Amino acid sequence: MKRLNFMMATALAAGLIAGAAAAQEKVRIAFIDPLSGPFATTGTQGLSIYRHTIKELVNEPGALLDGQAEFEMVPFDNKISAKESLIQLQVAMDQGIRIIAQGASSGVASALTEAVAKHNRRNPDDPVIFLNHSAVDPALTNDKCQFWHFRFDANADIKMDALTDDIAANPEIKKVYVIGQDYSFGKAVASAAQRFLKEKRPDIEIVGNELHPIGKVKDFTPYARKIVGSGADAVITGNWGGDMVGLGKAVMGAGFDKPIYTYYGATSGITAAFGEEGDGIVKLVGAGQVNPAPSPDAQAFIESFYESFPDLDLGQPQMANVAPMLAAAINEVGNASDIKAIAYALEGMEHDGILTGKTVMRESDHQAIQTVTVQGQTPGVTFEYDKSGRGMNAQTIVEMASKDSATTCEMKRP
Amino acid sequence: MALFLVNVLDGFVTGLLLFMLCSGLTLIFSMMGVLNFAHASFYMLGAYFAYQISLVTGFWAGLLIAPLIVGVIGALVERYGLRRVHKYGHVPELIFTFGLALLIEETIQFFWGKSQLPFSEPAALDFAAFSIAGNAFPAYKVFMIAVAMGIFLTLLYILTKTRIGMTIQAALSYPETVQNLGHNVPLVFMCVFGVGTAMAGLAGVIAGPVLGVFPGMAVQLGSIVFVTIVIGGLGSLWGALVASLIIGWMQTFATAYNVTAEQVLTAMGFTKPELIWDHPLQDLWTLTLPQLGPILPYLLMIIVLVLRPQGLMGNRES
Amino acid sequence: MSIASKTRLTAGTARLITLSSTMPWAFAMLFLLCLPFVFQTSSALTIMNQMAITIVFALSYNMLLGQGGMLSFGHAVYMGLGGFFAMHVMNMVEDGLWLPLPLLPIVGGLFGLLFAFIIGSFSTRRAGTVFAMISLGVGELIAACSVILVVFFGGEEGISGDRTMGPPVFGYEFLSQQEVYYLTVFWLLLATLLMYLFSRTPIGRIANAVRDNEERAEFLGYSQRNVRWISFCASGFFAGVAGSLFAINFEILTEENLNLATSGSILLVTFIGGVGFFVGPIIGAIVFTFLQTVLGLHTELWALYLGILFVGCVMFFPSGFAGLIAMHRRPLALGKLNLLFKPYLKVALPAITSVLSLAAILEILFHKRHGYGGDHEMVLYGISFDSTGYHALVMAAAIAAVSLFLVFRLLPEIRAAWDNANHAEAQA
Amino acid sequence: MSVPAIELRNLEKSFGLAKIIQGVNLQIAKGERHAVIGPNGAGKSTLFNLITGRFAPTSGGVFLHGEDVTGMKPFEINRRGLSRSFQITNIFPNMTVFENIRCGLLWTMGYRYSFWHMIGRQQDVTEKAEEILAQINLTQRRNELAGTLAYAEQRALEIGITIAGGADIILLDEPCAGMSHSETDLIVDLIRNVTEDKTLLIVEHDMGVIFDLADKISVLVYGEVIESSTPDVVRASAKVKEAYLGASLEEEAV
Repeated sequence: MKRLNFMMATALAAGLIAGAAAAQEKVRIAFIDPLSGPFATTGTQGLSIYRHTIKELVNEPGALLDGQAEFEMVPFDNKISAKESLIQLQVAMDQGIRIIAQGASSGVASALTEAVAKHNRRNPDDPVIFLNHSAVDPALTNDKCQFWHFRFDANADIKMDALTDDIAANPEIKKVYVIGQDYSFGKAVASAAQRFLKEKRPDIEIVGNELHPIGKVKDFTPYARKIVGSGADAVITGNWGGDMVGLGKAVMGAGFDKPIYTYYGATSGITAAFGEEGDGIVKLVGAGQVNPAPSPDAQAFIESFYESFPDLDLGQPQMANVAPMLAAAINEVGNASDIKAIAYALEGMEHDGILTGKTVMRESDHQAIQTVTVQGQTPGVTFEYDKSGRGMNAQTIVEMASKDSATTCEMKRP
Repeated sequence: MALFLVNVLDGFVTGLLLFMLCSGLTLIFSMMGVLNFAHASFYMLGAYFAYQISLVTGFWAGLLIAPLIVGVIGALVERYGLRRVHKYGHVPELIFTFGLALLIEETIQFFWGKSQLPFSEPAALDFAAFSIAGNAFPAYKVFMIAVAMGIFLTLLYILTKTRIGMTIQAALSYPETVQNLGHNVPLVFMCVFGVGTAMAGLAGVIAGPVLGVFPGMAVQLGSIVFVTIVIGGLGSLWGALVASLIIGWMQTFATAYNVTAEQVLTAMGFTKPELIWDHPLQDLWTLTLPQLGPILPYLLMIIVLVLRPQGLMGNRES
Repeated sequence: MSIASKTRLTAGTARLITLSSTMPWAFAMLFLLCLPFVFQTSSALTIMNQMAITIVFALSYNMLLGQGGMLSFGHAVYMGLGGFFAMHVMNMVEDGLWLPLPLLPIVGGLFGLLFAFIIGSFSTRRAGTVFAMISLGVGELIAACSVILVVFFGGEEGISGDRTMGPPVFGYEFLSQQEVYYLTVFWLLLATLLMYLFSRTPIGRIANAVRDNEERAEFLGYSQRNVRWISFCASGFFAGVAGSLFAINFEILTEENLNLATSGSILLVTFIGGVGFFVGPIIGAIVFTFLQTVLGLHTELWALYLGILFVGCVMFFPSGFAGLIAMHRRPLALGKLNLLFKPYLKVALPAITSVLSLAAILEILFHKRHGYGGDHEMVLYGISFDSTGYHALVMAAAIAAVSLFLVFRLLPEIRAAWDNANHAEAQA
Repeated sequence: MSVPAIELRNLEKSFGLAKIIQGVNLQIAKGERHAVIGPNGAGKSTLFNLITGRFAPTSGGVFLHGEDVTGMKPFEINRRGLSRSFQITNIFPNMTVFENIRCGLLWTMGYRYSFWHMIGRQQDVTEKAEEILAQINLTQRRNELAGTLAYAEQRALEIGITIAGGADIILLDEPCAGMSHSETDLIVDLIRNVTEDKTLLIVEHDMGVIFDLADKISVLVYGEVIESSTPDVVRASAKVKEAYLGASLEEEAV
């Protein structure tokens, strides 16, 4: 309990310092993601990208309130648990933090967005804003959308739109096998794949559409057998983590040598695990790109990231937009404490993303519209993943992807 | 038909791999009465050690050395951990091994981090041994079968043809006689635990390249191993073999064939509701056999335990 | 059911409600009522609520392990199912069902009871390994179902609700964390009292008898299976209460409320606290929640420390923290507790130093290996240093060596003092 | 003659190929003190286990007061008024002496699976338990853990638990095993005391105890009753002498 006292004291002290409006105001952002447990790599990588972006694009150039203020990331370990996330949210709010960032797991994101909505409804004078940097379940900006949630990553539908562009352009693909984890995101990927393929290439036959239990499959060989047996020309999967590695290795091990389209088939040890076998086969759809760097500025930005964090990868380019866009919103409002005004400022904001090209935070559903790329695993790229001698190289680039896509969001504004 | 054959082979590999774990676990349980919850953790240790060794010396040295190290660690755990807890009874022993499993997982993360490690099969075996209707069967899996069969035959030989084997067999059937063997019982226990864990370690080494080396690999396999020996019958080596193969095939075939509840229900004369996504029974209609695959062993275990608590081939109740 | 014992208590002979038996309860109540005045932040309240829920859950678990001798690897099932049903009822309240929020735990408890009744009908036939394995199987089964049966369990996102939609109770709508805290504390006290009283009923005592010697109990007219089954149902009820409290506090339930990790951690909680004592799980829950949430804020290695603590506990003090405290009852009764103060104080400093420095070694090693790339600066115990060199490591190792040496030097003295304090005649 | 308290009809029990009990017929009248003697391995404990439901017989029947209880579970048989003690001390080691006795009382005093009574507040149970404690001379040890008692005290407690429930048929399996002479005398007095007006079936090796206590004696050899009569008859029986001595000699030869 002593620790709690201490926390209260620090929170109080922080409040006092903020009140005194020192020359170097710290605007703190709570980073609530897994920093221990099986998904710690994801969280650590995300935190590093934030820290790098803040240093390079906001604090050092003095881009926040004319250099009067600085961003600071405060990490909170949610152990990828909804319950822990809610506790950490409370802790963060007690420390006076009103800007929350999270991204790993749509399940946690959905718990957080609900909790934030509830808090803001119960405390309308003291709202909290939730910046979602990588949870891509479409529901978050459709049925579950709410004013205080902003998504900076392209959602699963947008990514599938770009992914199917790539497939549509390849006349050799006649049969596609869709496989994913049995939960909301996997289902979203599967239904989007069906929808877009039907629309773009009605001649393509979906020879398999399958969901497997999440995190429970020890050996993907039987699935791989089915995929090979179906005669598919391409595989689409939303799998991540161990399920991605297991599926990829099994499919390639069963002799499959055609494209495997993935959402999360790179970095965090996955590229290294696939190794040479995955070159030319594993594709990844994602926002922005690192190879080739889209601009000299981006090149320098990525280089300095790898200098600072040689053991990590810049795996989520869209995360580099969060801090600059937030800074722009705060600059527009003129202070960092009027959260409601900041949220309004973020709505519809246009931004020149360092790795994602022209980026717009769509007003209707708070979904960022940006460049989405389909990348292929390639040996000898400039910025490699997992120090494995290979990385992802952009092949199909779609600017302002799905900018006119429909949304079911009925945003209620305070 | 071709796919069926491939699945038979794949299921066989899975089953044999499971058996390598189960045989050690059964041996330990039969002799010492300890259900080693941490058994899969020793499997994980085997894979991690082999990876680390393979970085220096290549795969083959790892295959030999890693199980030895795991065995020694196992023996030490028995000597300085289990033996200490033994006097408090079986439940604390079980709890001790449960804690050990947690500790091993955390320790591995401490040293090797949380990501998947790039541990792959040796280049010498990295080719397709044969292929059935376009489905490649990797040479490495042939090797896995060979190793597992080798282990099984060795075990069979030792148990049926050697003196120490006879003693162990006697102990399997009549645990109370262990005390009267006239051997140094604590030493026998230590060796059995060491050998059992070394076998788990070996299973880890050969499974690592196929199933992946990551901190969750023990948890993923842990409970299924218990389920297997419980189904087979605690203390029965043959039961462990039979149950391992049953589970190997059951899981492979459950994933291989897309039988859906919709097919079954339609065949039974029900009609699928139009608006399935809002229907209260949507889950029932959308259920598929591959979805159920991973829970089938647990279902089987509960059924076996309710109908035949001593397991399929067990002859004593715990 | 347990309500019955409560009414009996109040209606029963008043003279047996003595001052000494009600004092601890009154004190606990007063203490819990005052806590929010000390810890006012909502995160502190959330953590205290979390502790309260874990206490109820751990006590219900100990009805099985400590009092009934049943080792369960799937107790989260009953808490989780109770919670899920409570959450669904909470959502029905939002749609117009009349049920004041404070009564919700009864709903969850009844569903926990129902499932314990069904599953217990076959799992309690045997104790020991068979029971443990069935509990594991059922646990895995239900956890797996939770991802498949999306309508009920909400898939990976779980289901959520809003506690404030029910009819206000005395004007309270449970908007603030503080109001929720008092609701939780009310149920904590009630559930704890009921579980305590349960251990004093004929069935509670016979559960102990069955745990000690199931065969003998059979020859006294008791069916061991029925005794276990009833304990199991009661335990399921209180687990369901804990689940409902969880639903009220966090307004969300997910697969993690049901899975094996949760079942495993409650075993850990109960064992660390001490299974042989009624207060054991309470101590365990407080220590565990504290370590998990607070230690978790400061180090990534919290789970490793917890694992070490657990294994150490099983090996060296299997009766848990409560057992360590209870060991001092005899010296206290002999009036020789004071003999222990000095040696304890003497060893405290080196012992704490050695624990901290050993932890420091682990932290530095971990930081060297896995620290954010390029981030060589490390802050430990308020000291900031560069973790790349070996200075810090050597220093921590040296401190650890010296303090450990001191601890081992002092051990004989402690042992002597202990023997002395435990023997009535030794002083003479 | 009235219905016998215990009746065994052609009782048989085999373990695998070994026939341990081969067709035992026995009638024990109400209020009788009946002893079973026989050489080691004659099947005395097995017979007890068959009567009390610990094992199910291979064939034949067990009747209590004329009611067929064959194949019933121990607790069901206990509820019909039969209680037993064990050769190897079988108590609740982690509970106090007082609680041990109380456990023996609860079922028959009607508390059964009750969770609506506070046990400490049930005067009738407490008084009865104290009474039995006094009877077995363990009042002094009342609050000690049963597991910490001396051997003889544990044996006394075992008997205390057995008789606590007020069963009218008591089976005692070698109550005096491993006791000194003075301790044995105390136990025999105790047994005589507590089984007043009850049916007693006892297995014992100490012949002094047997002839002191029993109204009738049955001799069990290799799973068969070769004689069942009054002590005097048994003492004089040549058949018993032969079988008993023969068996003893064989035993020694092994």
